[in-house]
Parts: sequence; structure tokens; C-alpha cells
Amino acid sequence: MAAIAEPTTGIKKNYLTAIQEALAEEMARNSDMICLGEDIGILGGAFGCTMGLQDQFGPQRVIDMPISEAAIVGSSVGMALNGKTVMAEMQFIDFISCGFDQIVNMMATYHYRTAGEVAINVTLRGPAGGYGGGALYHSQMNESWFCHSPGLKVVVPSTPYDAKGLLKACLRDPNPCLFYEIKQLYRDSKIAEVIPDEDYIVPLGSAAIRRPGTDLTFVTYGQNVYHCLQAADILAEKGYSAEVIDIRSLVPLDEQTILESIKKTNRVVVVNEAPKTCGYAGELVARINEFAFEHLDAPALRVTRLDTPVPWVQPLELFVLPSVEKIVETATRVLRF
Amino acid sequence: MAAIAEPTTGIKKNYLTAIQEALAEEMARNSDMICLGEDIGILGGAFGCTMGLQDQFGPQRVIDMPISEAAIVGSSVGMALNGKTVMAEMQFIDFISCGFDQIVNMMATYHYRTAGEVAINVTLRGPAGGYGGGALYHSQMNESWFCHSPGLKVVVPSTPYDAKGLLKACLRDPNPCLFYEIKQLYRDSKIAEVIPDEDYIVPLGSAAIRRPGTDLTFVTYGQNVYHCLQAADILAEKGYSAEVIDIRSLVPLDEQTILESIKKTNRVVVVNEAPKTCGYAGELVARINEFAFEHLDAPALRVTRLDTPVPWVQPLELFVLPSVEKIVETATRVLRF
Amino acid sequence: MAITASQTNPPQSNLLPDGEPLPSSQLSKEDHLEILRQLYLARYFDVRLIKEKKRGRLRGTLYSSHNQEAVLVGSLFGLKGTDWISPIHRDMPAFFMKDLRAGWDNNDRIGLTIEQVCCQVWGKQDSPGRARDNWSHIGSKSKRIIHSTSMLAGTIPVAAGVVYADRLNGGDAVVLTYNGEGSTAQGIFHEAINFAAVHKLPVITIVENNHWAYGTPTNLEYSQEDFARRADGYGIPGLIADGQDVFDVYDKVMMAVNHARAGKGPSIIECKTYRAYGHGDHDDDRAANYRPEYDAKATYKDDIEHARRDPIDVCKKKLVSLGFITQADADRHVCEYKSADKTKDEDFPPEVVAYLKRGVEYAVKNPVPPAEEGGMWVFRE
Amino acid sequence: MAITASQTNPPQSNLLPDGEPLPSSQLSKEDHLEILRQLYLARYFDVRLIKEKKRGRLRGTLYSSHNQEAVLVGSLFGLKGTDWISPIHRDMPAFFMKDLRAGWDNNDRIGLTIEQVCCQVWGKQDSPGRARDNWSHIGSKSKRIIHSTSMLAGTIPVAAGVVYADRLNGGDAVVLTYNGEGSTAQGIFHEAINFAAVHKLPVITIVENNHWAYGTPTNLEYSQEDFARRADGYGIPGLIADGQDVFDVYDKVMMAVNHARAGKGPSIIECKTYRAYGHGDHDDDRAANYRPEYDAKATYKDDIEHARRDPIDVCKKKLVSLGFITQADADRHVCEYKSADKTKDEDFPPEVVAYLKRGVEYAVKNPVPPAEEGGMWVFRE
Ligand SMILES: Cc1ncc(C[n+]2csc(CCOP(=O)(O)OP(=O)(O)O)c2C)c(N)n1
Ligand SMILES: Cc1ncc(C[n+]2csc(CCOP(=O)(O)OP(=O)(O)O)c2C)c(N)n1
Ligand SMILES: [Mg+2]
Ligand SMILES: [Mg+2]
Repeated sequence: MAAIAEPTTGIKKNYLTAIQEALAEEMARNSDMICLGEDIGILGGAFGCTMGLQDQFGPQRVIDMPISEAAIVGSSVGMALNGKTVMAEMQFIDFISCGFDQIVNMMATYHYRTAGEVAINVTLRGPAGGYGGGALYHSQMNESWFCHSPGLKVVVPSTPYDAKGLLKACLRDPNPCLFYEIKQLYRDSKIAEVIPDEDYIVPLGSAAIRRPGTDLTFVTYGQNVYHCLQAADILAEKGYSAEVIDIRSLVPLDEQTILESIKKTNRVVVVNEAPKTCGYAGELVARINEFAFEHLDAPALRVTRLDTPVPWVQPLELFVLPSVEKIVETATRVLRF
Repeated sequence: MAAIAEPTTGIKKNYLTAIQEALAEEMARNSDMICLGEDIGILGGAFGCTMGLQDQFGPQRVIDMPISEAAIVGSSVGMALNGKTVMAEMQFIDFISCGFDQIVNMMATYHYRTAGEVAINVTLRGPAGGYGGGALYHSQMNESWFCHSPGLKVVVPSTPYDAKGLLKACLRDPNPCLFYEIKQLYRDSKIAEVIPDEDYIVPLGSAAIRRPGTDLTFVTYGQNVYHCLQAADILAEKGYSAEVIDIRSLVPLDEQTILESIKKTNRVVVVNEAPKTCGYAGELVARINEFAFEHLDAPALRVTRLDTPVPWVQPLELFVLPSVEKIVETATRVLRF
Repeated sequence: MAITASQTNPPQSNLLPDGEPLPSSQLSKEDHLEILRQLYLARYFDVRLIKEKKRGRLRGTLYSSHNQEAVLVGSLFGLKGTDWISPIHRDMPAFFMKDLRAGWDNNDRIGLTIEQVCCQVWGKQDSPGRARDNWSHIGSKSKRIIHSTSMLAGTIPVAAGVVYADRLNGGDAVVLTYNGEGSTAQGIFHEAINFAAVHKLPVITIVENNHWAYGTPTNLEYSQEDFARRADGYGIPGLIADGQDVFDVYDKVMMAVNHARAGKGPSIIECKTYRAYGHGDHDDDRAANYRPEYDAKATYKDDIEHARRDPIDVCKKKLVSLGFITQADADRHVCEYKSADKTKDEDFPPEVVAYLKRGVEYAVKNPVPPAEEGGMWVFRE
Repeated sequence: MAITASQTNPPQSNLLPDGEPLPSSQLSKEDHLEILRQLYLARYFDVRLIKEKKRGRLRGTLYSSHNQEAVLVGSLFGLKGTDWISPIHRDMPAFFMKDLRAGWDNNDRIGLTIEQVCCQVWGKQDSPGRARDNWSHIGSKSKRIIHSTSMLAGTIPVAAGVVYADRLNGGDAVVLTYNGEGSTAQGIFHEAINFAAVHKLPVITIVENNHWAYGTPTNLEYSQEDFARRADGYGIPGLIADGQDVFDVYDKVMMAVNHARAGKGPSIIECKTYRAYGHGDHDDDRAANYRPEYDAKATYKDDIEHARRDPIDVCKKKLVSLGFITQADADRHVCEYKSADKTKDEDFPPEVVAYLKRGVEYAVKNPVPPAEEGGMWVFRE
């Protein structure tokens, strides 16, 4: 289940290290870059993503903010308006709702409102996702709200290589980006990998084929990439060859890679962990319908979280989230349609 | 283009009057009901929806709130927790983003978190929608954010009859409801209609067929019901018979009525005015795909706002919003597929 | 409680070191005359727009700044071009009055031109935002004006960020943010002021207390007699200015500006004034209905009486008393105490009328942007 | 600045009419003994959980209330059962200590049982929220405990709504909301306090100032020496209590409660204390690293020194001085100044140990709710 990365030799790095490196390297490279967030300086971040940054770059450029998500976003916008590159951390992506207005109405629209005069180079990043017993407010995948707010780019890396390359891409992109980190992957040694020492980016809007296949396409991202890979293993035992596409970037979306795959497989299952209604999985189904309808031999189906919050204790949490079994089950229905 | 309503005789009432009546009648009927919002008392509301309510029921039950959307939502939740029925007005639905966290994390989840102990009977309502030159912050249809937040019911009436009946249904429903009023319809005399004097409700989760047809189904709601009806007229001239379904209630959704229609027409176009990506139109396409794929002779396509904010001046605004022409054009593509 | 020019909020108020003269006492005769001209200009802009709207020539809502001109002129007059401002709906004249002291027709001054502002009001393509958002939701990075959204108080954190960045760059810019007293109830107001206070950022928040927020009076908005008192809770100065007296506003703002530029941090300046008309022009009739009764029994009755003094009248009296103009000069163009429909162009100095005429004529001829622009600039490519 | 019990914030502080005795002076000997028992109980709950967690028996994060027990016991002791509370992460004992004065084993008392709270901690089905959300995110309508989300300060408006409704119904309930000092930076804190102040709602906000918000010290959270000063800006009383002295907390809270019940509105009570461990148990090691250095040079160094007095020790000294217990009584069970791993059950009174034992045993045996419950109760049908 190893992620696909540039083949290099060296020590394997985990997802967290990849993020730490991206931030430290960009801070060193760009003296106009500022980091801000709750507990990112003295503490180094709740998960340690900014560990050591304040020592290296000083408290002016690595700011421990009051617990004020709206002011964190708003002041990031102001810094960017005045020429800075800003990384703002949400301690958990769940708390982004407290800064919601500033994101969707102030930040997202700035370039549009000013007819292109002002681009806001802010990357908002934070730990996201379920499967860890975090319960309602430490498990969310709420990317759909922001995909539905024109002017924001939305990115969800699933591997250390991508985490570093996409984070750098966001920090260099002139537009506001939301960067969802899968916190269950931070220290997952199974996905640790060797990543290049040289500077690199992964361009926004390019999907990755994590496993090639011919009978069915899984379109997914984040934590569920791994569930789909496992499902593909199980399907392989049953004689089906499933392709797994990790879209990585939701806005912009690489439609081409999905289309090419569906042309080949004619069947598709979309998997994500957000609530079903109005989630990005539905968007993928609607788009596939638009650009690949004539290639479909079966309906494109979704495996998502139920339309519930994420409950705490394990049996409940797993009941509502996508699982390998649910994915296999849905894939089998699509294959047999 | 008259809306379909219970046939009765009497004077015609507009959409605004229907809302005023619903609120006044429910306040009279339910002494545990409280209304709160900005400028709803002394002024009677920015659009006059609560005109006269404070005189009739007093400032304790009709509260002029400080400009604090988050506190409006949060205190509504508290009142409901302590047994009250609450109507909270957002002066424009656009400002709901300032109370976002309290809606999606506090209000929506209360029943779930308490394993059913506490139901929060709050109806959040406010003027919504474009086509009026309201620009970015007085034109939004942001219902998708809330459809994606489990625990909220979401309703969008398009006629005076429905406005009154659905608002009463929301106020009597134990769950939190979001009620989107189409402000361009408030005083639209073309849709004024006779509505019953007797108490009635329109149940949540039931769609209305605004025009029967056999060749194509429009699934829509809000302002675009009227655009679809006009599009159906134009298509009729070209020899196509289009059915127009006004879903009225987004959560819960009446899937049955949509399915029955598609079984008959085998073709469907979904129309709404929210941004395309992750909007409710995409959700409808994804669901139709799930429950009616085998009945589709063409892809279900969307006509939505472009993925942009709503700009101010008219040519720009109409460029980004759905129009009769765009609907006819897409319907024609689907019919010829 | 009546307002006096010297009234400030203990214990943070004394920003002026003992014995130092009031900033306004340093203004030249020419400055005084210019201030009066600017008051005329702000008033005329409003009057003209009200008339245009009544004639059906403008779309949208008009939020009149009538009777609140001293707040704008007094606060803007002492700024440097490199300072930032963040006006909102009732501050429309601020957009072209920024840095006006540098010369009304100086192409290098750091404020929008009257042509640009008129194009915005008329919804034309040479508006700085190409008429993509309405009324006051414009700005300009190069002119140091922050672009607000509708969401009240939402620019204060942005303003804080702007000057944070400026300070990092070694700059000494301050930022003035304008807010109605009603807008202070927004959570973001608190978050932003608190952040600015912690970092001693040069953020000066002008609270234009016109005693109504749309249809809601101050006693339902907050529970202090003097809003300025809120400042002390953040450990920052809270000043009260007589919003009808352009020189008192100037003094309080300059004290706060000097404090801020010296690295001592933010302040809040409550300018007591009164809204002349309805909330917007759509509200004039209703406001005429709901306000008088309420005001008559309000605890802030004295404030309102005080704020009924026309700022142009107050300014003229000062200039006459200083001997900078004669009573005959003062009586040459009389627009004070007249509602828009009662004024004629002759009630304003000709240079004021001419200035605005230029803007309006430009705007009327300027085209509406092409439809396709609606789909453009969502992202920087 | 060291804290003294009498220190309050002028000019709003004097809630006690002249000559009236301090509320704590009215407490009986039995009350004093009960207060000490409750301090032991709160401490033991924390100690026990820390040990269980270390043994790997609990999931999730544990936010220790060690050293802050006087805030909880002192604030809860004088409430009526019909009053509401809104505890957050660091107030876990409050859930079962509400109305405990009505009898630890009184089935009619209006607080959660120790069994329910233990079921919540252990993630079992008899948790009042059926283990759907973790740690302190529970409550009970019938027990008058507001259910928080994680979002800090988010229950204050809810609390305001609860008492608004109660007042409409003719009730006289007050509500105590608990917040860390860091949480006060949230916009909703401001919106809710402002709303409560405008309507004179009986909302008492306890600010547990333990001088750290996760890894952020107070000087980066707000810019006042005494947070309580913030209250004055809302025209409401702001009191400072010595958070180590259960009787001072009791006095300040009861003054605020009496004020609120008399219809005079909300207050803020800043309880100065200090966080014993890391933010959560996952943070203990890091906190040990980052805090001492910072604290040593902090302006609030005196506060911290002051807050190192163990509240159980402070309480015992008072009881000895009043003659309610002997020094031998005080020395019978000594848990004060001991970290969790240094304490044994013998350091606590046996009834305390027994009470908790009952809760833990119940919870351990109680089943985890069935998986399907994950899909239930999204809506009330
Ligand atoms: C967040 C938000 N809520 C509500 C509104 C609607 N609104 C626009 S102006 C206004 C009143 C503002 O009053 P105040 O701040 O006193 O300014 P004034 O109009 O008196 O100058 C309201 C409620 C808004 N623009 N933003
Ligand atoms: C809105 C929001 N932002 C961030 C967090 C993450 N968070 C949880 S506790 C905490 C620190 C709280 O500090 P304080 O309020 O002082 O309480 P203490 O833990 O010291 O008792 C933070 C930042 C949160 N829960 N909610
Ligand atoms: Mg006002
Ligand atoms: Mg703290």
C-alpha cells in the first residue's frame, strides 16, 4: 500500500516531517512569508507542524495568535493584501467554522471583487479527518463548504511526497488555498517514504493514479485512498482490476485523468469521508455524468460518511464512515450492474 | 406563470404577506414562541416580515438584537433548549456566514449529541437570492453549506401558499430548519395568489409538480421555478413537453416525485442558482444517478450559477446566473442526446 | 449627558503630554479654510447623490453621510498618504477625500479620484472594482484603501494585518477603520481589537456613533452610556470626540495617530453624532416614523440634541471666531441645516460643485462593463 | 501583582452593600467541612483518571483540573438546583458536583451522577450523551447542564438564551458559564456578553485564568494585566477572585449570583489560578519544557507564585483557624502538593474514594453502545 513517489534513495520521512520541511524551506526561501496560528510558536503547534519555526524565524514571522479564528483569517488577508505570503494554521480544521465568514466572503472573493487588483496569497492549513476517535469536533472533513465558495483552491494530500509538494505549491500560488492534512497519517510509518532533497512542487490540479486497473475506477482522496487500495486488493482476488485515482486537488480538479480512466473501465465509484449530501463525492458524480456519461456502463456511485456527525466511540464512528467493506460492496454492485 | 395553490376565492396575497401571516398566526397560537433578529421589532424588519409583531406581542417575545449573528443563533439555541419555539431572522441570508459555527456545530448537532434528549426548535429564516442587483453580499443562495451539515432541514418556497404553509411546518417541526425566502418574490404581484384563511401547513419533504410534462423533467426550486416554467413554454413551442418539479424542501427531499417523473420522461435537467461546485444541483444529479440511472436516456445536466460570486451590475449578474435561455439550451441538449 | 470637546474616558484618555498644544492649534489659516471646503464637498456629494437617486438615475441603496461629515473630514485631514483607511457604507466621501489635502487635482495623491468614485456609484467600468460590488465595497491597494465586504466590522482584522505587514517592512503607516456603533457588536470587532492590542498595532477604530443602527437604538446595541469605555477593557485608549466639531475629531484622531505611530498601539475613538435620514434612502419614510418617538424618551436625548448642530455651522463659527473668515464669508454659501431637497448648487462653493460635476459627467459617459467580466477574475492565473 | 482576596475591579466591583457580611461568613461548620470534602473529591477524580489513563484504560485526552478545584467547588457550592451551569474541558468534576450539597447520594439532586460521568469518560452507553461525543461535551436538560461543543466560548450565547427563556417563564435561575482565559478571545464571547448585558440576563461568566491557553501565555492572549477589567466595557461588574481560595471564589460568585437574581444582570469573575500540568495529558512533557522558562520572566510571575498554593491546603488552614478542624484532622489525609503519581488512596478520605470507586466500577461494566447508534438521532422524528 506504499504511496507512489519519485523513486529516490535515502531515509523515509513521514507525512508530518514532509509538512515541517515544506514550511521551514518556504520560510527560508521567502523572507516575505509569515506563519500564524494558535500555539504554533512557543509550543510548535498542537501536532508539531511548526516545531522550531519560531526559534529559527522569530516571533514576528511566526505568530502565536489569540484563540480567534476569524481574526487569524482576517489578519492573514490583510498581510497578504500588503504583500506577504501567509500560512495560517487552524489547530483542527473543525474550528475553521469560527472563521467562516472571513474565509468565504472576505478572502475567497478578494481577487474577484477587485477585478484582479489584489490576489490573496494565504494558505490555510490544518489537521482533518476521522478514524481516530476524535468525535464531532476533531474529525471533520468540511472541504465541501469551501469547494462551494468560488475563489478558493482546495487540496488534500495523502502521501508525504504530495504533502510537501502540494503545500509548497499552495504557498507559491497567488490565490487563497485550503490545505487539509490527514491527521491520522501524520505519524503513520506505513506510508513514510523517501522524498527528494531538492526543491519540488506537485502542481495543483493534477491527479495521481495510485494503482492502475481496467474494470473499475475509484475516484477518491485523503484517508480513503488507502481504503480504496485495500478494496482493490480484495477485488483483485475476485478477479476484478480496479484503478485508484487520488485526485489530491479538489479545486482545481484534474478531470482529464478521471475521464481517461473511465474510458477504459466504464465503471466508477467515488469515495470520500464527508457527509453525503452536497459533499464533494456528489460533485464528482455530477461532473462524471457531464463529461463521461457515454462511457458509463453503470451508475457512478458514492461511498461517503452517512449524513451524520462523526460520533466518538469506535463502533459508532466506523458505522458512519466509509470502510473497506462498504467500498468493496458498492464496487461489486457497480461491477455487476 | 401563476403558482399552483389550493383553489379558493378571496383576495390575492403576495409572498411577503404570506410570511407575515405565518409568523403572526404562529405567535398567537404558541405562547412559547419567540422571534429575534436585527431590526425586527421597532422597524418591523428590513423587508417588513415582522411588521407589527412587536406591538402585538411585546419586546420580550419580539427581540431587537444587537448586530451579532452568532449570538442570535446561539441564544436561539438556548431558548429552544429551555423549551421555546424560536424564529430567528437573518437580515439577509448572506450574513448567516457570521453565525456559521453556531449553526453547523451547535444547533445542527444538538439532537444527535444528546442521543435525542434535546430537540432544537429554531427556524432561521431570511431573504435570499439574486437577480436583483444585490451584488456579492445581498444575493447569495448558500443552502448547500447547510444541506451538507447533518441535522438541519432546509426549505426554499417559491409561492405565497408554500411560503406560509412551509414556514408554519418549520415552526412546528422540532428540528432546526433553515428557511430561504426569495426576496425578489416578496412583492411580485404576478405570483400573488389566494391562500386559505384556515390554518394549514405544507409538509416538509413533499415536492410540487408545477407543470406536468412527458419529455423532460426540470428539477428546481426557488426563483428558478419560474425560469423553468418559461423554458417549458418555449420548449412547448418547439414540440417538447417539459415537467417542472419544485422540490420546495431540500432536506428532507421527496425523491419519489422525482423518480416518478423521470420514469415517464427519461430526461432531466436540474436548475438552481447557487455556485455549481458542491451545490445542491450536483447533489440532485448524484441522487438521480443513484435511484433512477436505469431510466435515464441522457445525462442529467445542471444549469447553475457559474463558480463565481454574484456581481453587481446587471449584465454581469445575468451572465453568471441561470437564465431562461441557458435552461432552454441545456434542455435542448439533453432532449437531443 | 451632553458632549464636551474635552471629554475623554479615564484612565486611558490622556494621550497628550502635559503642556503640549492641541493638534488643531497647529493648523494654519489655509488648513482651516481647506477643512471648511472639504466639509462642503462631503455634504455636496451626498446631496447630489440623493437628488440623482430621487430622479431614478441610480440603482442600489444610498447610505447618507449627511451630518456626519466632520467625522470624515476631521479624521482624514491629518493622515499621511501612506496611511491606510477602511471606510464602510456611511463613509462614501472618504474614498475620494483620502489625502485630499495633497491637492484636489493632484494626480499623485493617494486616494481615489472623484471620477472613480462616481463610476462606482453609477456602476460603470472605471470604478476601481469595475462595478462588481456595490456602493462602498471598493478600495485600492495602491491608494491604501481596504476593500470591505458587507459584513460589518469585517475589515478590522484585515486592517490589523495590513499594518502588521507594514511594520515588518519598517513602515510607519497607521490605519483608520470606520464603524457604526451598531457594528461593534460583531464578534470580529472584538477579535480584531484584541489582536491589535496584544501586538500594539497602529489600528485606530473610529466608532461613528450616530445613535441608530438601522432601526435599532443604542440602548439595544450595547449597555454603556459611552461606548468609548469599551476600549479600557483592551488596555487601550478610548476617546470621545464631538462628532459635530471637525476640529475636535481632528484632535482626538491625531492624538491616537501619534500614539500609534510611536508604537504604543491602537485606540478607539467614539465620535458622537446623529444620523440625518433613514438607514438608507429606502428607509427614510419609516425612520421618520419610528425614530422621533423613541429618541424623545431616550437616555441619550442630550447627545442627540447636541448632534443636531450642523458640522458646517460649527466649523464656520470657529473660523469666524478665529478671524479666518468674516461672517459675510460664512453666509455666502449656506447649506447647513438644509435637507438635500432644500439645497441648491448656489448653497455650495463653485469649486465644490465643479469638482463633483466632473466626476458625475465622467461616470455618466463611462460604459457599463461587458457581461463576460462576470465570469472573470475568480482566480489569479 | 499579587492577588489579595479583596481585590476587585473599580468602579463596578462593589456588589456588596455597605455593612453586609461576606457570603462565606454565613456558611455553617458543616458547610465548611463539606467544602473541604468536595475539594478532595474533585482532586481525587482527577488523580484517578490520570492514573487510569497512564495504565492505558482510557482513550482520548484528559484535561486536568488539578490545582483549579477551588474555582469549581467555590462557584458551584452556593447554586440552587434549578440554576444552570455550562462547564468546559477543564471542569470535568463540575458535571457530578453540581448540586452536590443536596447530598452525594440523593437521587433527586440536580447534577449528573458519578456513574454517568464515569460512563462518559470510559465511553460507555450510560453516558448522558451515549458516548457520542467525548470528554466534557455532555450535559443534561433535566439536570440543567448545557452541552458544549469543542468550540471555545460557544456556550455563552446558549446560556444567555436559556436564562432569557427562564425569565420569560417567571423563573429566577442564573447560569454559570466557565471559560479559560484564552477562550475569551473568541468573537462569540463578546457577542454573548454584550447581548446578556443589554438584557441584564443572569449570566455569570467565570474566567478560569490559569495563565496558559495550551502553549500560549496570557500576554499573547490579551493586553490587560487583569482580565476582569474587560467587564467594565460592557457596563457590568468584573470581579477578581483568588482562585486558590475556595471561600473567596464562593464570595465573589455569590455576590454576582445575588446581583443577577435581583435582575441586575451579568458579571465576569476572573479566578486567578495556574494550570498544574500540560494542556492535556498528551502535552505534559512539552509543557514541562516550554513553561518554566517563559513563566520565570513573565509579568504575571507573582500571580503564578500565588497560585502555587494548593487550594486544599488553603482551605484546611482556614478551617483550622476557624476551629472547625484540628491540625490532626488536617493531617489525616494529605494529597496537597502531590502530583497524581505521588498520591495514594490513603491520601483521601475514604468516602471520597468509595464514591468514585462506585462510578468507575459501574462504567467499566457498562457496555459500549451498539454500532448502529451512530446512524441514529440526527433528527427528532
Ligand atoms: C454582519 C452583518 N449583519 C447585518 C448587516 C445588515 N446591516 C447593514 S448596515 C446595518 C446597521 C449598521 O448600523 P451602524 O453600525 O450603527 O452603522 P450606521 O448605519 O448607523 O452608520 C445592518 C444591521 C450587515 N451588513 N452585516
Ligand atoms: C474555537 C476553538 N479554537 C481552538 C480550539 C483548540 N483549543 C482547545 S483548548 C485550547 C486552549 C484553551 O485555553 P484556555 O481557554 O485558557 O483554557 P484552559 O485550557 O487553559 O483551561 C485551544 C486553543 C478550540 N477548542 N476551539
Ligand atoms: Mg449607527
Ligand atoms: Mg487557560
